[in-house]
Amino acid sequence: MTQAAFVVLALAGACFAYRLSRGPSLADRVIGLNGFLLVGMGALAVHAAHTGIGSFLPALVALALVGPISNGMIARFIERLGG
Amino acid sequence: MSWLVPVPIVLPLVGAALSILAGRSRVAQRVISLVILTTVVAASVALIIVVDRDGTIVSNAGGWAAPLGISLVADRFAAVMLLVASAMLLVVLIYAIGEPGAERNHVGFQSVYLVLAAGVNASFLTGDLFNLFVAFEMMLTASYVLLTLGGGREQVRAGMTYVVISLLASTLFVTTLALLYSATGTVNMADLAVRIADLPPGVRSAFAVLLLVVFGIKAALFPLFFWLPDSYPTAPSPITAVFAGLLTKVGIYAIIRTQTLFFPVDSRPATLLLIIAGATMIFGVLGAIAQNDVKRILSFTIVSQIGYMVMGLGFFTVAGVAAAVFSMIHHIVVKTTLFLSGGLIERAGGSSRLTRVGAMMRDAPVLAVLFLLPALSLAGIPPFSGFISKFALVDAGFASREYAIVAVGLVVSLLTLLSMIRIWAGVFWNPAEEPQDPVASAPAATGRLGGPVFMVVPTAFLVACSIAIAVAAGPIYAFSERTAADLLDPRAYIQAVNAR
Amino acid sequence: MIGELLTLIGSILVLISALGVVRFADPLARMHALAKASTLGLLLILVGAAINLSDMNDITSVALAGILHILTSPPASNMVSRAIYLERDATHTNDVIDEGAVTLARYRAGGSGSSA
Amino acid sequence: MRSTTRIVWLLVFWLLAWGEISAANVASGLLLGTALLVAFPPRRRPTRARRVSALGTARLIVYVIGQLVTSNLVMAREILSPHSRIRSGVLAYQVRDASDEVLTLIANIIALTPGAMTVEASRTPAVIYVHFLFLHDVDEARRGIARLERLVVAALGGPSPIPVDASTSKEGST
Amino acid sequence: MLVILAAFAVAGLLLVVLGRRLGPAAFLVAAIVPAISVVWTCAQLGAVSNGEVLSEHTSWVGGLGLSLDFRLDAMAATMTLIVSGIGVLTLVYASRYFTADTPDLGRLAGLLVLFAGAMVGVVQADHLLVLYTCWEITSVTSYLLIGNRYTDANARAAALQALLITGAGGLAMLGGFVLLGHSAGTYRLSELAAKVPTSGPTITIALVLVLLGAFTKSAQYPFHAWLPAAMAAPTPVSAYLHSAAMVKAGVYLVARLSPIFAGAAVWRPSVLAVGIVTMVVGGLRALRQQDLKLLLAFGTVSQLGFMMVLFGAGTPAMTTAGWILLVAHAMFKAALFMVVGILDRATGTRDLRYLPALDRRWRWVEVATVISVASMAGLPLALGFIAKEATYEALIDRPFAGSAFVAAVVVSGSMLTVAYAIRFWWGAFVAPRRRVKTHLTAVATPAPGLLFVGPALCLAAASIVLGVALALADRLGTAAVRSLDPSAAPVHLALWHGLSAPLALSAITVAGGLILAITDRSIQRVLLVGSTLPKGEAVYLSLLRAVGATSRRVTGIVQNGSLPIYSGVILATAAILPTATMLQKWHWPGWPSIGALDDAPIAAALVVSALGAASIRRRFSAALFLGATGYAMAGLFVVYGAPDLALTQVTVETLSTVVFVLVLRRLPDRFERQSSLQRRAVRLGIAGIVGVSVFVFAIVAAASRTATPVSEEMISRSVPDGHGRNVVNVILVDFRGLDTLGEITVLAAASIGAVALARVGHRAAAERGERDAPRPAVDHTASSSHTVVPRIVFVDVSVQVIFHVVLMASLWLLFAGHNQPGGGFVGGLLAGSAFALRYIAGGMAEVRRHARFRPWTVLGAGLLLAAAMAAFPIVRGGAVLDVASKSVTLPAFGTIAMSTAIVFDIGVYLTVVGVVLMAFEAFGDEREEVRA
Amino acid sequence: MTVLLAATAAALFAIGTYLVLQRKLSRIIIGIGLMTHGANVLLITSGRRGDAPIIGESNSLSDPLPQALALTAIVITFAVTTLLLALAYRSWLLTHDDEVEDDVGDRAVARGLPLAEDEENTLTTSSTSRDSAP
Ligand code: NA
Ligand code: NA
Repeated sequence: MTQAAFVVLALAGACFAYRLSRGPSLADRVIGLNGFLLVGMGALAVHAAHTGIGSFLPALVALALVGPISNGMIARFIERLGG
Repeated sequence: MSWLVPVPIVLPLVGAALSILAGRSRVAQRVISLVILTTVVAASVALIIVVDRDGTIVSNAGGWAAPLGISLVADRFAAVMLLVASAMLLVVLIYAIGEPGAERNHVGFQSVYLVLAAGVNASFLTGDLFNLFVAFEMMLTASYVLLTLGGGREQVRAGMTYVVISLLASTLFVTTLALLYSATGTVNMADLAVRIADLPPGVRSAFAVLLLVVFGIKAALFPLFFWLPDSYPTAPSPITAVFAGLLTKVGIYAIIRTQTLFFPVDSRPATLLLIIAGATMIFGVLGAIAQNDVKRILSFTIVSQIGYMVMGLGFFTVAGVAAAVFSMIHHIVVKTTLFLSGGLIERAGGSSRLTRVGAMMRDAPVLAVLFLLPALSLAGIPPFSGFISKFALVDAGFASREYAIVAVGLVVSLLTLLSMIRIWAGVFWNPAEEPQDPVASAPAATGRLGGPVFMVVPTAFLVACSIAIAVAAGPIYAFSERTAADLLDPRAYIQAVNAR
Repeated sequence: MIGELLTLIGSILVLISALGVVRFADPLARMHALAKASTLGLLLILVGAAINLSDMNDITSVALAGILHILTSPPASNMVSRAIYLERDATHTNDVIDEGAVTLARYRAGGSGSSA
Repeated sequence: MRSTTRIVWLLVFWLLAWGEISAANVASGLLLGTALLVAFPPRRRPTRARRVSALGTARLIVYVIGQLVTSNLVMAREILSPHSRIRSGVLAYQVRDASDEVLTLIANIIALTPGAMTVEASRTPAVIYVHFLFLHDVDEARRGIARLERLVVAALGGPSPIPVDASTSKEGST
Repeated sequence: MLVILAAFAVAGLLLVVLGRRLGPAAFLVAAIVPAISVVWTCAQLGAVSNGEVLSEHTSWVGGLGLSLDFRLDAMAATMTLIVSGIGVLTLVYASRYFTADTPDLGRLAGLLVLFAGAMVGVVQADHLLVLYTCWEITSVTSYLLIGNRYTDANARAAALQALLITGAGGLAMLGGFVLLGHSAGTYRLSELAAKVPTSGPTITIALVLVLLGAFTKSAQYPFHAWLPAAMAAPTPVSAYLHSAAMVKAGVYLVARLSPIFAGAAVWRPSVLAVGIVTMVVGGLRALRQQDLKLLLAFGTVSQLGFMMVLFGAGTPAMTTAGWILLVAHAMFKAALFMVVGILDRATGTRDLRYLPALDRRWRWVEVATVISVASMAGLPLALGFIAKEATYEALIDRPFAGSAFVAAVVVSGSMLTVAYAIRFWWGAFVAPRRRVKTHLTAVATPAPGLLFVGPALCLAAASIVLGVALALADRLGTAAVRSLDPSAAPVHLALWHGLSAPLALSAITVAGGLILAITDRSIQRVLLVGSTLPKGEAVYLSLLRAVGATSRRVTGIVQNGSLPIYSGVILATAAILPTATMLQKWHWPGWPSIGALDDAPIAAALVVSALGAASIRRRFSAALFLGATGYAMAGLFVVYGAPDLALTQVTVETLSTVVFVLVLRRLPDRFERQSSLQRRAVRLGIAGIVGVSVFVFAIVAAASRTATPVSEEMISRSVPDGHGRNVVNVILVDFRGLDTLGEITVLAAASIGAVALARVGHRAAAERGERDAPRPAVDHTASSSHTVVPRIVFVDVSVQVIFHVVLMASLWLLFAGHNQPGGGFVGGLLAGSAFALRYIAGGMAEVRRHARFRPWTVLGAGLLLAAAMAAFPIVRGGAVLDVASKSVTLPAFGTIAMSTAIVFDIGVYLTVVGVVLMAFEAFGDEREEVRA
Repeated sequence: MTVLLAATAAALFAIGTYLVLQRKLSRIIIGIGLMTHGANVLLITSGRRGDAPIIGESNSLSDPLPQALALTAIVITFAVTTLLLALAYRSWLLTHDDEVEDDVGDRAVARGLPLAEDEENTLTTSSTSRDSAP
């Protein structure tokens, strides 16, 4: 089942990557990148559960903390730039 | 005495930190830098005496013996480079302080300068290839900052070229480190020396060339040097002086160190080195002749002079490497001096373009002397140190029966003379042809010395140093020979590092 | 087992939202779709992982990540939505109603003090 | 929030991070939390002290989880089905308890649930602008927000008279 | 000898530096040292004439066989006397030649002394390289002397020409010397004869190179052009350098080496050929000159060729003749130059067509002229006559193959000498008087004073005295010739050789010269032959131009100023050279495994996002793609088992995005220009080469691994010795703490640079106010000068809540780092992110309000902490960065391990926080600066 | 090292190279970033693959040394990239572009501007005038 979760997450990642590369607006790319990050967080959690090793959980915590920061910055940026 | 070894690295860093904290007081910053760099010079003197007497000293950072930790290794080569470099850094600092210029007043200047010092010193002392990368980065990052501190248009353009090329070189360095670790499982240099010998011959030779290219960018070898003449001349003179004197030499140092330490005779790229040396000399000096600006001419001659050092290495004989080491010592001092003189010229004439200044013989005879002596030395005119260096190379070349490269070297020295004479004639004899650039700074009042006392005196001191190198050429060359013997037989180095 | 199942369900939710991000036509709609992945999907995965993990420290770490995520991700997605909304071309939206049009107009006119 | 609340909150976080309740962890957490609050004092606003209600909070959480599940189902159907039910629009909603905390909590909870998204908020007047994806019934949508507001205010211990204070209104932009 | 040379050097330098105030008297002061040299040499004459040799040796660079070897034998003594003696006379003459208002006489006098010293060094050197050293010093000083009147473009050009030609010859000579030294095993001139082989290709090449040096220095055809050009120098300089001293250096060298190498196949033919051509060409050109000084210059060229012939033959008799000519030429030529200078000073011209007639007060000048001219022409009673006689006598015996031809040419050349000698005297004194008779334009030209004429008269007198009282020079001459060639017979200088063949030849010579002089105008057409020969100037000029043009063309191509091309060359070199080297000893280790399935999505993500970054034509989106690549890298770190890396990568990537946003928001979003297809093809080509070589290298390098990595030991010692379970962190703060120290230094320096660059415009304003010290953290005035960022309620409040949490998390990562993923870096980056949150909420004003400390302070404190932790153990006598650990057991808390490593890591943490704050300081302000 | 990862590193290098050879500094920065990623792929794969190198969690630990080295390299690249961005920013302030311009001095030489000094001309004139035919 874990393997299936990985595959599903990989597919989701591919979808987000599609949005990231196609855009068309900067906001769309931000959405894609954001989704990409979420898939990463999910994969980290699944990985930890799968191996039983918690070494990567600090990275998960850090991602939860800093991921929104780039979002916020870019949002401020879009606000100035438009689209 | 092993406690002395890390001092030239750590002390400037403590100084840099203090300097950042002392940002509100320029005086305090200057005192910090002067005290720190003077101490480092003293430490370097002590080191070179001890190393020459007792042999290589190893200090393991953190107390972790190689290959676990980072070994700092002071052998003759490192010690002599350290001494010359730290002396230059101190003298140029005095010059920079003596120049009443706005850029050097930036709150960050002193601290970044100390970082540069630490990086240069660490590059010489480290016995670990990855730490060498870090040392390079310290030195380079500081140099990026110093180069662009003024933020002028030319500086920004030059800074782009310089930073981008340096970054490429750094990326290649990391890549090489990755590949080396992949192949050997270590980054300790003494350890690498042992393990590289076990690699297949093709891989070994390839790594030799790869390292040559990586450091060749920093050292400004053909065809990797183009960035240098575009970037160095835009910095303020004391900065260019340090760059010219030290940074390329750190690259050459790394080339000599790695080629002699890592690679057994059969995988050293001797012929390639000689070809590169010839091309570097020729293209460098042709570039110098084609230029019209004091700093640009001097920058191109850096390149051609680097060719001489590579040529010495390319012989892979004691005589050749000794000549290369002697050349490095000579060139660091003389090139620094020339750029300092060039700075004085620019200050007194209001420009460094040959067409905009002229007939300065009358108003600034002191500068004429301060320029002419190192210029003649650079061109290898006896009895100056440049002649000893040139003769040592020629001698080594004939002993190795490499007549072609020697001939190139001799012709290039004549062309070097021509380029120096073009500066001399353009600045001190010819009348100025173009009117002063109205935007550029007007010629500064120079006084009897041709410049502020604290700029002229350090320059004069370096001129005296370069003459002293010629007078004391006997012992210095003997030292270079001992250094070369050490380098070509690295067993002592490896043993010293691995002695737990 | 239950942990793995939750993980899988969460992953599928993430995938569905990813499909939405691909399918939806305008950025705000895509933003809505993303919110799905970022909330329930990820939380289910985290819960599933927490169930599967044995070390207490690891479980608390996962919990922490979840709490922090709930705490930090809404304001960020609000900001992105806000940016999209404020910068989009008001005349070309599919919205049936836009009570914020006035605000929008004022913002565009620089009444908010923005220097954009 | 009061300083003590903040310190406790930071301590909880600290203990979760270390994953172990020990004397050393509690002591260090208290120490560092206090140090942080002293070094970086939060800006004090002249807001009335609230008494957070445990029951209200629980009810709010249950409501949010319910919303989360239902809205996710709606969204999944929309994504997976070939026909689009999207009928989007922006509503402006005047919040009665115009404190920053309430406003923020409402805005953030709306963000958590797919189908609705805060796109702008202003302090004076206390209005939030919400973008709905399935705006088939405007009044129903407004009622949804109002319900949320009530739950939030109950959880935070309101309602309270709105203290109109100069500094806040000056800083509020939109 | 060394003492006297040092005296020359010191006196010269002192005069250059301090002689400014002395005026013309500087020359008299300058004459002291050469006078001492003369006196000293005279004192040695007795011994030297007996064949004794004085020598001195001082070591210089032992390792290179360089030592300061000097010797004084009779030949050296002769030359020293000429150089110093004429030096004294020239300096005395110069003190009258220059008027007091001429600037920089001290420098001129000093340079002359330096030059004289170097010249004495050349003749006394017993070491080839010492000789070379002095030789080059004469070149340089002559450059400065010729160009002394630097306002004159001719002077500058002539100086350069002299320097380049003699410099080039000098370098050839250096090569030749080193080859000789290597063949002989010694650089000692006095030992060379015994040790050097005289045949073989090496020796041939060496000799050719040495001769090149000698020919250029002694102005032999076709290298002679610099000498006439050098007449732009002040006349005293010409009188000295270009008659008596410098130009003799090449002749002297040939004289020294001839007896050793005359047997070598290359030596005699080349020296004789060059000497003969020079003699004739010089003579022909001299006949065509109107400028007296140029006439003398070409005469000198001719005479130097003559001397080359004499010394180059290498037979004892010819050498003897050469020695006499050497002495005679020094005297008459120096005297004649002085005369020209006197005329020039008094009349303002040197052109023999315009010289005015001179009255009786000028008779002493004319006497000196007549005697010197007679000596030059080889008329009886003068020393020059004896030289010529000796030559003819030496040649009549046909000592070597082709000597008859040589004799014929020497006779013709000497006729030319007679002719231009007459032309000189006639043109300077007789013709003007005749013009006066017809045109009545006599001008009363004031006669020169005693010190002005004296030196020329002295030299003329010496020409006669030595010519008549030959015995004076007999012993010295014998000894000198024998010091060159021990097999030489004693020299017997005689005024009268009897009615012999030489006398007849002398008579023919004089007669022929007279005829040439009389038929001057009618044979000009014949003389044009001289000017149709390829000219040295032309060769020199075209060479110089070629060098200039080549340098510009080559540099224009190579150094084209374009960064993409530089990068392309560097990358292509870095890819091709090593790979090609590897291919030379090619050994393919075989393919490794294809790869793990886990990696595939990550690899795909990496490549896709990288491609996106490359293909998108919008700045910010490209940055986003780079960010995506970074996050994918973090994924790779996860599957490879590198949690610290993953953690660092995501935080760094986030902050990078923040910085990108801060900077890119100012730049236009779209890239405009699309480059040509061709350029893109080149780029793709280089990219492909780089990719392929990376691929090959990666596989080959990995397959070459045999040894176990050093990290095994790190793993095993991490817990017991490093006191940490997280090996990576133990490496970073302990095993390889020095790397980390360097790395935070890089961070600090880069952030300082960023602030400096981004805030250039602010500095001027700051300078006025608070001397550009970094602005204080709480700056309430700042917000007024910056645009207020629109506040968003929900962001404000959320940030209020999250801010401390993020800081707390950063502290957790900092302190937990030693045992789990984390550490100072990540902690610092996370703390920095907390301030990024503040920035998002309220811009720079908000960051400044909450940062509490100046970024500089945080940065400095962090760096200081880390550096002090590194330095402190040294003070205690340990190694740098030596970590001290101590376990403390407290009641209720258990055992707590305290380690200085954590203090170091706190330093790292603070530095990183400082760096992030500095980045905001640099890029954070909303207001766009004025264009600087 | 696997073929897949070697190819990934190669691709990152190639794409980075393509970007570095352009004129806009922002593209160059991104190109260098990609190349650094490629170098880090090589670095991380130069050591053994395994579980996180934290003692006590597993028996097959990955090689920690390349990780430490890569970490240092990542942070250094971040620092220098920041500085490069500052350069781009400054360039924009000065020229309203971040294009890397060609070196002025080099272009002047390439265009063949004459040497300013009068050495050559002087030599030409003086040598012809000197040897005047009578
Ligand atoms: Na350099
Ligand atoms: Na000039």
